[in-house]
Amino acid sequence: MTAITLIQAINQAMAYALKHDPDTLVFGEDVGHNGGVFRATDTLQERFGKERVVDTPLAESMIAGMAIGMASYGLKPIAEFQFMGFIYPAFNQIVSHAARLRNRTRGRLHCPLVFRAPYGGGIHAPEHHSESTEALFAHIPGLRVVIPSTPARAYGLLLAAWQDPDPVLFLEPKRIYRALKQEVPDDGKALPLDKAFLVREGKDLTLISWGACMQETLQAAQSLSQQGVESDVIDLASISPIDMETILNSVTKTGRCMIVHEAARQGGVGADIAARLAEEALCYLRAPVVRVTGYDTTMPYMALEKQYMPSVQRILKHAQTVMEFA
Amino acid sequence: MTAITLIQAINQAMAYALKHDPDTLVFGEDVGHNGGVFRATDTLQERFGKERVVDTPLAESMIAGMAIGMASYGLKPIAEFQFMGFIYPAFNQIVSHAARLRNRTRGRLHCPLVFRAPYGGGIHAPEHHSESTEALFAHIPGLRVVIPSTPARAYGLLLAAWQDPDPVLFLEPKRIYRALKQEVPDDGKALPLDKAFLVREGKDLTLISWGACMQETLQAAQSLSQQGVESDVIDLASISPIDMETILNSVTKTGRCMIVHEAARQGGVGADIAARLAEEALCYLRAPVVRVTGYDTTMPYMALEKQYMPSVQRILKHAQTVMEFA
Amino acid sequence: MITSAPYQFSELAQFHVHRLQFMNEQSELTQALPAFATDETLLELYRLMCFTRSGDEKAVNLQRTGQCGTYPASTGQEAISTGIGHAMADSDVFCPYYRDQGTLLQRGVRWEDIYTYWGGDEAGNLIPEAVNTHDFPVSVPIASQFQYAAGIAFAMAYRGESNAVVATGGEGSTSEGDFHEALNLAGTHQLPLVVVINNNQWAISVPRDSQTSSQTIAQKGIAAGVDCLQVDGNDVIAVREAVALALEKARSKGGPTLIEALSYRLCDHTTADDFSRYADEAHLKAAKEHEPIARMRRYLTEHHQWNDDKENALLSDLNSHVQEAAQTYLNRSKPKIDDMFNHMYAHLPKELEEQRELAKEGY
Amino acid sequence: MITSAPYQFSELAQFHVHRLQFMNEQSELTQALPAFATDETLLELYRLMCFTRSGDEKAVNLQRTGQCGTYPASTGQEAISTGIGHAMADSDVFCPYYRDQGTLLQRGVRWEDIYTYWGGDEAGNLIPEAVNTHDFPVSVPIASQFQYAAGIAFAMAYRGESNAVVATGGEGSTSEGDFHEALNLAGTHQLPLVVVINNNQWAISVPRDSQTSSQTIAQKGIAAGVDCLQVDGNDVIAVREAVALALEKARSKGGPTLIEALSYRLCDHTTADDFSRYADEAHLKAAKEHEPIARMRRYLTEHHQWNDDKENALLSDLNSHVQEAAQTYLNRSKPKIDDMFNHMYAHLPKELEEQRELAKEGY
Ligand SMILES: Cc1ncc(C[n+]2csc(CCOP(=O)(O)OP(=O)(O)O)c2C)c(N)n1
Ligand SMILES: Cc1ncc(C[n+]2csc(CCOP(=O)(O)OP(=O)(O)O)c2C)c(N)n1
Ligand SMILES: [Mg+2]
Ligand SMILES: [Mg+2]
Repeated sequence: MTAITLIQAINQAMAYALKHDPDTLVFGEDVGHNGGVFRATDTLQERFGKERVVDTPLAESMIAGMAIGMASYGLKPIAEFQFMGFIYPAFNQIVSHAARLRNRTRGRLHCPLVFRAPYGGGIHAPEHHSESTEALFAHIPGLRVVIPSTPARAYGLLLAAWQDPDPVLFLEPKRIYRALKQEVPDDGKALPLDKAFLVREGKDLTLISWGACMQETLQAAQSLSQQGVESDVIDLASISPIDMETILNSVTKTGRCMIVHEAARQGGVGADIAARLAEEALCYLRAPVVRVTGYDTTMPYMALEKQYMPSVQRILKHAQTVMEFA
Repeated sequence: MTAITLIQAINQAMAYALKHDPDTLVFGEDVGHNGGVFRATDTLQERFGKERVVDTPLAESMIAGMAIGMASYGLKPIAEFQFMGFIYPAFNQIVSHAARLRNRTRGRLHCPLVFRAPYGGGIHAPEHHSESTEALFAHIPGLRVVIPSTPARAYGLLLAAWQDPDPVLFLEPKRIYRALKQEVPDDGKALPLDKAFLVREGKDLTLISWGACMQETLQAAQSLSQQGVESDVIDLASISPIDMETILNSVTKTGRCMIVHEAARQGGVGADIAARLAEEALCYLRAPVVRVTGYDTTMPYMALEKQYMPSVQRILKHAQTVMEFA
Repeated sequence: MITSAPYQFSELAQFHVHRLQFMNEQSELTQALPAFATDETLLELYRLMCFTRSGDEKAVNLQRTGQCGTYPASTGQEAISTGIGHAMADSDVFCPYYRDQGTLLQRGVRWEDIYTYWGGDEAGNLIPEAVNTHDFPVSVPIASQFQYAAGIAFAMAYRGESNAVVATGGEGSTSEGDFHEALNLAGTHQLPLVVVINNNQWAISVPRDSQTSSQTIAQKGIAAGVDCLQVDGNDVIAVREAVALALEKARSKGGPTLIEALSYRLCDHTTADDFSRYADEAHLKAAKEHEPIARMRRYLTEHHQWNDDKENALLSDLNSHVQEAAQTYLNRSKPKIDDMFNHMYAHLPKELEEQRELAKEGY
Repeated sequence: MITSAPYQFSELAQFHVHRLQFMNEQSELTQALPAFATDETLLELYRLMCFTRSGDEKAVNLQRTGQCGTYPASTGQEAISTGIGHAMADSDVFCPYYRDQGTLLQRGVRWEDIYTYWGGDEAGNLIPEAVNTHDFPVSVPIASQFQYAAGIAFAMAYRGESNAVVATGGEGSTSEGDFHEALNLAGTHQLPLVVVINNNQWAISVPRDSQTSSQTIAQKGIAAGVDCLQVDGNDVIAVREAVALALEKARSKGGPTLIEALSYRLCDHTTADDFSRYADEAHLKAAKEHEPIARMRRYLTEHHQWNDDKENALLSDLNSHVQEAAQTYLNRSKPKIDDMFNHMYAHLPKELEEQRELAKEGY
């Protein structure tokens, strides 16, 4: 088996879905012949036909509504938003309908759909192409939000999202689309949707992150280890609901916790985790819960994006504060 | 001077703005002859003319964009969204343009505008008419979010929003539109925009809330006082930016903090406050930071809305846990 | 017009917007009736319109007496929803807005369901007797329904089915982008979608002329390359036939249609509104003379021996039906705190299970 | 068509969509030139189109050598942006999309500003030499610009000014709701707004026919009751004149206009795109023969003694200008971490001040 990238794993998962379920359709802007602007849907139209892999007109609210209608009627739509920065025109459809249809009809209608969107900075893209606003969706009950950080998790979580009977927003860390390779068997096996992954174990510190920031977080953990600080590293993966059990298990052990994400700090998902710790693990906390995040500014254009995103150095600087706290 | 309600204070502030500044316009759906579905703009069209108080076509994205264009050109638009539940079609304009124009142009263009919207439950309204999603906007850098809780604060904060050179989302707690009366001199005096209000003082507990929930919070504080527990009660008012100074001053004194809001807990503004406390006041915390909030479900239709919103009893039940924690 | 400049402009395209009517405001036939319009059917349409009005009246009454929430009646516009419902097949899917009671009643929605919904309980959307379980509940966010309606139509086309979707909205909804995006998708993929716009000439207090400067609402289809038509929305026969034609076309892969049904709102926007604040008295008076129920009654009286006795019998029958529905609604057990949680997800996340338990304990 | 049913339909409205052209693809005049088209002006328009192409080429080159970010060239469509810019007065306001370099250059935006912007620095939007400081920067979220453009037009009308707003977009942008909402506002309030759609027949890889089934893009104005016209978008004279006519009409309270400028994209969508993956070779070849610069060059050669020497002199002049701009851009100091914070608010909140200090300290 050859090792594949995260985006290839996403492609593989969609191909699996298309192959095994005639009710599955993939659509969005440029996903057809062009295979998506990042090639996530590369060759899918060729292999599964124009009826099943469809270029839509340029309208995100329409793409979302289209998916909702299809899902309610029994299809399994996988819809792509070209960039997370362009999901906002669809906000109303996602928040007012996708997330609410099951509850609104007391279970009569539902929305088994997947909304995919590449998100995050670091690829030198123009304005609005580097957003990380997962927190906006994590505040919407009825919606699941999932972010993979490795090829294997991308494959398994996308299949899980596809199998799930409820709407899932699947955000893809485009900065690492091609950064890592893994062997990912095309076995159709889904990973659980509402579980975090403990990807490194240590007794001194809990580091929580997701998506592309897992790279810097893991590097920081390694550096810390060289300094004698051993970290639990958690890939949150399921941004909503949050797997607090895994987090609490770790933090009640380590007593120290840092959360790393690219989104702005205020209102970011890190706030939720920290707040839960302040409520449910206060007595275990031996140091302030520190969030290393994007600043509370607009994501800057590419010339400053590196300064905006949490770097290994920034994580380590904060880690020092956390570890020295007594 | 006769005492006026919160909605009358809002009307008075807009009339003041219209009277003193020919560049000020008020517009939205039904704000003209009808005076708004809640009568916030009552008589304004009559008094200031059809050119300045304008009924728009039914399109929220357009209303927002209209305001942005006007503001960039030197006018002072005050735009109404009929209900917060219908603000989502405008999300893209607000997030991608209003909040970003100043930074995008390094100060060349800016957006001195006010977006008003009634928010919150408790008036027995249909679906989508009772939302409290202020947290979505508090996560957007470049935007100010303000919520008044009394007639005087509604008047002073709306004028402040109007005078501010940046975009302000002004959310109106419609449940208490007519619940309280105060004498509010029409003196054009603005309150500071990024300050919380300490509205009751006590040494044992800090209660933080905003909007309509201030009612239940104050009632709970009174009950607690009868039980010998004296509370600092903070009306946050400025949802973004958050006045952490006022909060930290209180919590470092009391060591116990509860946050009360109507929005869902996950991703709510309470998470931010608790997270900041976990980072900046950990050593002062003598009990878990507890959030009494809406559940992480869709805001239910009116038959269940009372059960969804934080009641005095719920606050008191949680307060007991917080106070008994040792 | 920009083409009044002194240059040669070549003509690229031409569009015509037409109107369909069978019975005018004097209850005279303006052309031969379509085949469906047998005596029996006309009586049935009349009954359905009256049923709609009875149920609306009861709802308003329930609201006024504190037994129901805000309610949007459809007084004066019963021909539109009645005509739509009558034209639809069970296998078609309906995506309503909030002023479609006349259609809902033909889709298996009972008055007690309608009251339950507007009474503030999601259970009103369960519709145990639905003729098609894929029918959507009312869409409250204006114009959003057109998008998922197009999605359903896409699904039908994908599956090669020969049914269609009907979605409705008010003329105000045509100002929202969602309306145009959905029509454009339907046009591009020639989807089996019929959009019917209830042009009641008001969007709450905003008159039609402040909503748009287009000469007709129908012509908005031209932007999307979608076939369009205006019908006399107070002529239930015209509405019924236009929707039937559009559905037939849609089912036979002829693509989408936009229908403007021109009528007039003869009631408050909802029970939370006060029409008298902004009503145009002259218009309102004129409009009352065009309203669909009186028009049909006059016709039936003149041509089908309808009379006061029959009328009274019908109304009292409808009325008792509606009373019974109201009673059933009032007797329903109220939703419980569990209901808030139980349908949020197919598999309730552990986090929410815990919250549900706490909520039941009063936390 | 629904009107093919065997009923009488009355006609309510009729619409005609026209096209304007002065010079065809063989560089022949199809009608007498408008008054503005003096020898001098034609040469100036030619120069501006060539300047646009030179600067675009340099930008692509900078990107390919890692010195600039993703860049959207306008190759083949220079007549559109050039014509727009030439028709506008300084007092008009421009709300561009990202393929309007030919207009920007006439609005006081320098190539170095354009490079700075696409190089990833917001300072590129400062435009120190702007002819109108109210001009907007590029709108990246498709179609959103039409809304604030209508807002500016509203402000102008409110103030009784006699200027107008020009907003642009691609044909793909007409599928977004924002486009329709803005046109509808402009129609309803008869705002001084001119919308020009650059129909280059592709939205990235999506061909025009998969975007919409409307016969023309121009006809989308009919939905909003907005006057509309198609122009030959490879004929800079037609673009210039149509925009001028629309602006004149707008300034004299004649309301908004929608102009479709029909052209063809002869380059990758942006430097991040690969046209060859989806290009239609036959179309592309045909389109190349219609392109605006060659067309004008042929005309100037035949009628105005244009020749290779003049051409070479012009290109080398433009080229050195562009090189200089590139150098100025490359020499600019890079933005600093402060810049991220300094323009978020007029008065930086205390919270953000603290963050800025921490950021500078590496936290
Ligand atoms: C997106 C959105 N904006 C605003 C509202 C509030 N609202 C409810 S009905 C209405 C007017 C609708 O008018 P129209 O579409 O003509 O339908 P009608 O009620 O006249 O049948 C408005 C503004 C809403 N429900 N949804
Ligand atoms: C709201 C939004 N959705 C998607 C995109 C990504 N995108 C950038 S350009 C483009 C195609 C635009 O095509 P068109 O409007 O025809 O303009 P052209 O680029 O052809 O000039 C797309 C989909 C975006 N910028 N904004
Ligand atoms: Mg209406
Ligand atoms: Mg294009």
